Amino acid sequence: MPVVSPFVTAAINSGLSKDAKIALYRELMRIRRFEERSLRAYQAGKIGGFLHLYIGQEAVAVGCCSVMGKDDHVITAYRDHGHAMAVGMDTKALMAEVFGKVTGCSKGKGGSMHYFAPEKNYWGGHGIVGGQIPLGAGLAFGLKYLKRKGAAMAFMGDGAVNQGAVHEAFNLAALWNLPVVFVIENNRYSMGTSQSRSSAGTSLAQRAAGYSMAWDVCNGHDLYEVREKADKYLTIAREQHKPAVLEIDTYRYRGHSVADPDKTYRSKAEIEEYQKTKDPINIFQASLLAEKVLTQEIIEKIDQEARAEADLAAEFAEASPYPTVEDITKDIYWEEDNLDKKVSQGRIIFD
Amino acid sequence: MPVVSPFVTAAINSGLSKDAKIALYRELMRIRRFEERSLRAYQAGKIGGFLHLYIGQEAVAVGCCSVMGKDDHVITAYRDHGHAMAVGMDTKALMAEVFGKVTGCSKGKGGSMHYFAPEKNYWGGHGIVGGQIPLGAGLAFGLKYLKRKGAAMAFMGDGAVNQGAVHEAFNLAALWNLPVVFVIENNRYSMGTSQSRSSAGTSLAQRAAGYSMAWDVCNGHDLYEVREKADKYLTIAREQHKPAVLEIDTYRYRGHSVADPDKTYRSKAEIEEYQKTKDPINIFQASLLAEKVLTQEIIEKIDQEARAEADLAAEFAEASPYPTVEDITKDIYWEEDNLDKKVSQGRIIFD
Amino acid sequence: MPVITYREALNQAMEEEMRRDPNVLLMGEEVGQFNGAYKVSEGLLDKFGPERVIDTPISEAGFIGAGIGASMLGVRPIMELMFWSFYSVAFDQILNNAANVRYMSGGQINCPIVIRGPANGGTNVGATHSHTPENVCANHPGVKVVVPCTAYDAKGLLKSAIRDNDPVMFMENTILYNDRMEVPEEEYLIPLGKADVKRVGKDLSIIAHGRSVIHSLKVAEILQEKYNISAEVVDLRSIRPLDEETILASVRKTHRVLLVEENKPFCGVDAQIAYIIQDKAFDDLDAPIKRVSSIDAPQIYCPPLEKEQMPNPDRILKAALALMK
Amino acid sequence: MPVITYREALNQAMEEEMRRDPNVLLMGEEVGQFNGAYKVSEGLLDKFGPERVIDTPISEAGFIGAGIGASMLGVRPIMELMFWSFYSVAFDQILNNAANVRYMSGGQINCPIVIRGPANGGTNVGATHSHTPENVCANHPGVKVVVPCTAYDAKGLLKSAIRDNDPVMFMENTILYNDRMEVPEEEYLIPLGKADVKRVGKDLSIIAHGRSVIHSLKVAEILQEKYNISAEVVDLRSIRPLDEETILASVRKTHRVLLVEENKPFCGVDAQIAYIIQDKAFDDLDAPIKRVSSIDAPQIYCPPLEKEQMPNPDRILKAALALMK
Ligand SMILES: Cc1ncc(C[n+]2csc(CCOP(=O)(O)OP(=O)(O)O)c2C)c(N)n1
Ligand SMILES: Cc1ncc(C[n+]2csc(CCOP(=O)(O)OP(=O)(O)O)c2C)c(N)n1
Ligand SMILES: [Mg+2]
Ligand SMILES: [Mg+2]
Repeated sequence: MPVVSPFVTAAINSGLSKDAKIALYRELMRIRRFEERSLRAYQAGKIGGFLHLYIGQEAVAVGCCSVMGKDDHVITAYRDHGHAMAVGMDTKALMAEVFGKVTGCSKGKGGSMHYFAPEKNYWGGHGIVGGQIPLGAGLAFGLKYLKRKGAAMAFMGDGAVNQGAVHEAFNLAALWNLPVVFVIENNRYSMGTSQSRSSAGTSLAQRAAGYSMAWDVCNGHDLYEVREKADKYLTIAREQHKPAVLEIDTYRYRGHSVADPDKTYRSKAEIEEYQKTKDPINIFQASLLAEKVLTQEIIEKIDQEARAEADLAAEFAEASPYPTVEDITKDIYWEEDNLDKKVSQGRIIFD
Repeated sequence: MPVVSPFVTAAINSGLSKDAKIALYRELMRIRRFEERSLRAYQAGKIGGFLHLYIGQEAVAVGCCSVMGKDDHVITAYRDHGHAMAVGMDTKALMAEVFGKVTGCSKGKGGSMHYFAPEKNYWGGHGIVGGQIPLGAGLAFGLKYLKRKGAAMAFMGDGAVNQGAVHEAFNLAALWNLPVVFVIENNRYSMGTSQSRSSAGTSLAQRAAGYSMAWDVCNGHDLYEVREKADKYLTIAREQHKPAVLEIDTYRYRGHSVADPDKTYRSKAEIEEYQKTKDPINIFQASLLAEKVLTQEIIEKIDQEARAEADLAAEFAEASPYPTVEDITKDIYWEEDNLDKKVSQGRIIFD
Repeated sequence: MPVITYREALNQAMEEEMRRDPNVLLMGEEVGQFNGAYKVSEGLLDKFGPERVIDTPISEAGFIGAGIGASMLGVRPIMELMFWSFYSVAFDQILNNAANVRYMSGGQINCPIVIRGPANGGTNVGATHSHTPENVCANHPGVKVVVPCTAYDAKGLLKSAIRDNDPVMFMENTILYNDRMEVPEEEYLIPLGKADVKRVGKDLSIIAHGRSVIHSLKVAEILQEKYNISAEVVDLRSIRPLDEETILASVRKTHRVLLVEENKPFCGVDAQIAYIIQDKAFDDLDAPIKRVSSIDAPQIYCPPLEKEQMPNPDRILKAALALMK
Repeated sequence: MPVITYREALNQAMEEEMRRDPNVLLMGEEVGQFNGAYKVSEGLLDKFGPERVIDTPISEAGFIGAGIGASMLGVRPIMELMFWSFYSVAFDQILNNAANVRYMSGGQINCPIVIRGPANGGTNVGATHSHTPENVCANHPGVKVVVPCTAYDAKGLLKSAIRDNDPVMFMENTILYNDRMEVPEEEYLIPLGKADVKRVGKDLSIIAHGRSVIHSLKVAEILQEKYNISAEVVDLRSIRPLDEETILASVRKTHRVLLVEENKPFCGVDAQIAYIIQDKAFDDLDAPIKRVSSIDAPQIYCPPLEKEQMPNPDRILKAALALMK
């Protein structure tokens, strides 16, 4: 592959200013450093449950979310930190969430898998594989019903395509012409299962053909290409109310979650090969250096800032209080949280 | 279409003796008369719940089941009378079942939707749309695991392909090379919903392509063609352990179930057109007449016998007793029905 | 006052709410062109058009999930399950996504969806089509569960459910669809969580929900006429929220309790009611709380036996008399 | 006697049964090459090969349905759910097909399948991954439900479950996987439906299942040492079938009952147990039956609060002391 991606000249990329390109680079770095920092916090016992790191996949979320308009919406699975940052959520609230603190983006109730920011059109963070995909179709349906502009992107992993709910949502989206782009982040494994051991067929995206839905495959290590493809299908979704399935090839360097010993299903050499030749940050950095957009100085500065931001987020999280025992039974029902507007009667929380 | 189907010369058909052809014709007639008789019983208040008649679709079950070997297995949905007869179940037990009698094939516990005859490799009769399809894949899996010969046929309607469980079973069958033929009986409607209002894509069967699974479409009004196609894919399944999806075009003359007023979604003219030009019994009869296999006399005799058999079944059903209140809690657990072999303790039925 | 059926009451509730609020829509299998498998949505397609009365493929997980997703944006979907039994294929969407999304987001999202349809046995449709999942749903904090048994209640409760900002599981009964009664023409709402004492009595509390209330009322008549026993019949109407006060007030008056429901007994709603009563009115009980539920087997097809399997006046009467001994 | 973990006990049970009967297989996500998400199946792929230890796609409805279909033919599949929570996407296959097929066929078919995996909270995995569906499953006649809390019980019960000709829902606990105890080398079986009095006492019956038993045993120690209260701890082990006799014998001895379970309270298993006790031992009760369950909210992520949400020694002790006042 040439140092500078052929997609640099695509319309969506050719208009990017130097600053805009640097900003994209900064997003990639911020995510990587945030993930590394949260891994250290996990190792220090600050985080419970699962932690599914996004390291290696950054160009997917950054690429896709960078072409979102203000009316576009996102929903994803449990590997959701990258998307949350890419839509602009505050890292302090993100780190506080995995620490289980009340200052977290879900008040410490959701954890790593359940980041939400509806005011940023970010609808989570969902733990049941494939379960978010009908919701994503529903966001698109809602936009159309409410005659609002915009489209939805619904992200899932390569393993998720084998869930029935995904197939039902594909059919609905195609049948009803919903403005939704289903994005398959194909990092080659669902936990320890490679695509060939989980999924029949020649590619995952081409299952869309069964519903006469557009589909495409994309190199997810190249931020420019991700932007071009995501923009193409988002634009079609927005303007023509036509859904699509976009499969983006990517890779995760870390285990499925931090608890995954990561020894049974792939070789170290495979991981190293990806890191050496396909790292999305390295590739974009090399391109921006060749394009004379980045300098070593800027690279260094961005890295420092990204690390500092992640550290600051961890300090904020650390210093924040936990929710209280009373908080356990809040945020269940809208009505109980809005007692001034409550009309129901009777008891709703039991013991 | 010529009077004699071009498929008459297919290997599976060319070897048919006169008697064998007459026997096939008899099967078609027996199903039609049984269904008509059960409709009358329903109208007379003898039958509760649903009654999904198979009238118009007879060539599908008869064609497919006539090419089964003794090691092949069948499972289907709630519109299951035709298949039950085609695998050789006794019409007395079938009619008794819809009457809710203890002499029914499921002891009056299953009703019209739940005919079973495991000794005939007939695994039901299932009420949840699409829910039987993973079971069908499992029958095929079981055959392979047990190193038994044979293959499974799993029938569903055109509406069922939009259930997630169907898609999951398709992927498993293709991924694991299971000996199963998924048969879509496309009678153009799922209740009142036409295929174009329920299913995106150019055909239902071609969704199989997404799993690199073989697929085909077949004229279900032509018994010879059904036999040829079913045999082809069953043979491949048996011999090569390769699954397929076979979509068979057919039509139901009656409402979805007897309770369906059948007024909102299709015209009388459409039904009449099918009856006039595509009735599977008429078509096969005409062919056999042209082939000089049938005579008016034989036709008349078969019809009389089929009517008599259906009447006899109804008389048998009428005369049979209901199960008792004590029977309600039998047949739930194997262990409770085999007390001599029971090892569990404690209470298992509550009040 | 006009006399209308339970079916018409539901239909009116939907029509009125759809007129009131353009964000309300109806979605489900056969709700539009077919006018509803049980005709509950009859005429709504004509009145509101295919954008608001939406026929779906047989994809309960897909379309209910889509309804939940749309509700997060502010749409207020009424989702018809042709049978509540089919929640089995949409369980995850309903009881993970709808029930939990508010909580997992720290209260940022709400999900104003109504999932409605019939949940009952008694029509000989067998084991897979006869579920009464009010217990299973109400086990999940995050949802509300309503089970009306009269046209009046059905209308007032459905209207409240549609206006509710939380997910409401609304369980109807095909056998009641044709039941007729007077229902006012003027608009009214019945709040969720308010039980209804459908018959006042002093010797025995029969606490029930759904069609079991109708049976219980018949039995109460017989008890009065034949045995001079005055039974109070409490209709829960809403399972979650639950009107504990009305339940306990009745128990404190009568000191004897018979719980009646159509569910299978193990962990049915009435197990929970029994726990609550013995917990909060222990000293008021003169005898153990008794239950009549469906006989504990998958739903049988056989028409005369299905009647026996379910709570029916005979079985309820017998239990009541045994309890009064 | 060798000391082994709960995890090893399960592993041994599967290995022994797979050796005994070639029709037994193990199927699930990551059970083979990955050695199990929780390593319960460690080594089995090596021992039995990929034909009998089968990795599946993430298609719970599909592969559990396939297991049920195969079981109808005489295969005896052990199906691993990575979390029992994922039954939400296979609900129909489990609780319609497996639970009902024997009944609907008039007893012609049986379904010797075991569905097993962890069903617990306490590991901060949030609302969608922390279900304890023993109540929901046991509501459905046709299935059996087992919840072991020690290595000894886990092994003996799993072996029985695998030999059982009915569908058995077998619910484990990730937090117990590392718990160690002595387990005999010789083969043994524990019948389903037999509770175990894990501590004999006379003043109070604590009836529990799953990890709540472990907490209850700790509390019983404290009650004895600090408060001179002698608590009996009954471990149900099996929810359906249920050992009513052992429950009732304990109640008749102590006259006071505390029920502990990890489920959400509304229609939890303990609601049913409470009903049964007050029904059959009404006059033996000196006080209302009390319960400790999880605090009634979707499972919270926040690690310290999740501890509080669930039954824990503090909450159980408090409830026990209140009950003894
Ligand atoms: C229905 C369901 N089954 C299983 C799981 C457990 N699980 C969580 S993530 C995962 C793998 C998913 O892989 P993929 O879709 O490729 O996404 P990735 O983790 O690679 O981003 C599995 C099996 C789950 N959360 N939900
Ligand atoms: C999961 C589920 N949803 C809905 C139904 C109700 N239902 C029964 S049959 C049917 C139509 C099925 O149509 P199709 O698959 O084309 O089969 P056909 O009736 O035409 O033979 C519907 C919606 C059901 N039984 N199960
Ligand atoms: Mg993956
Ligand atoms: Mg059809």
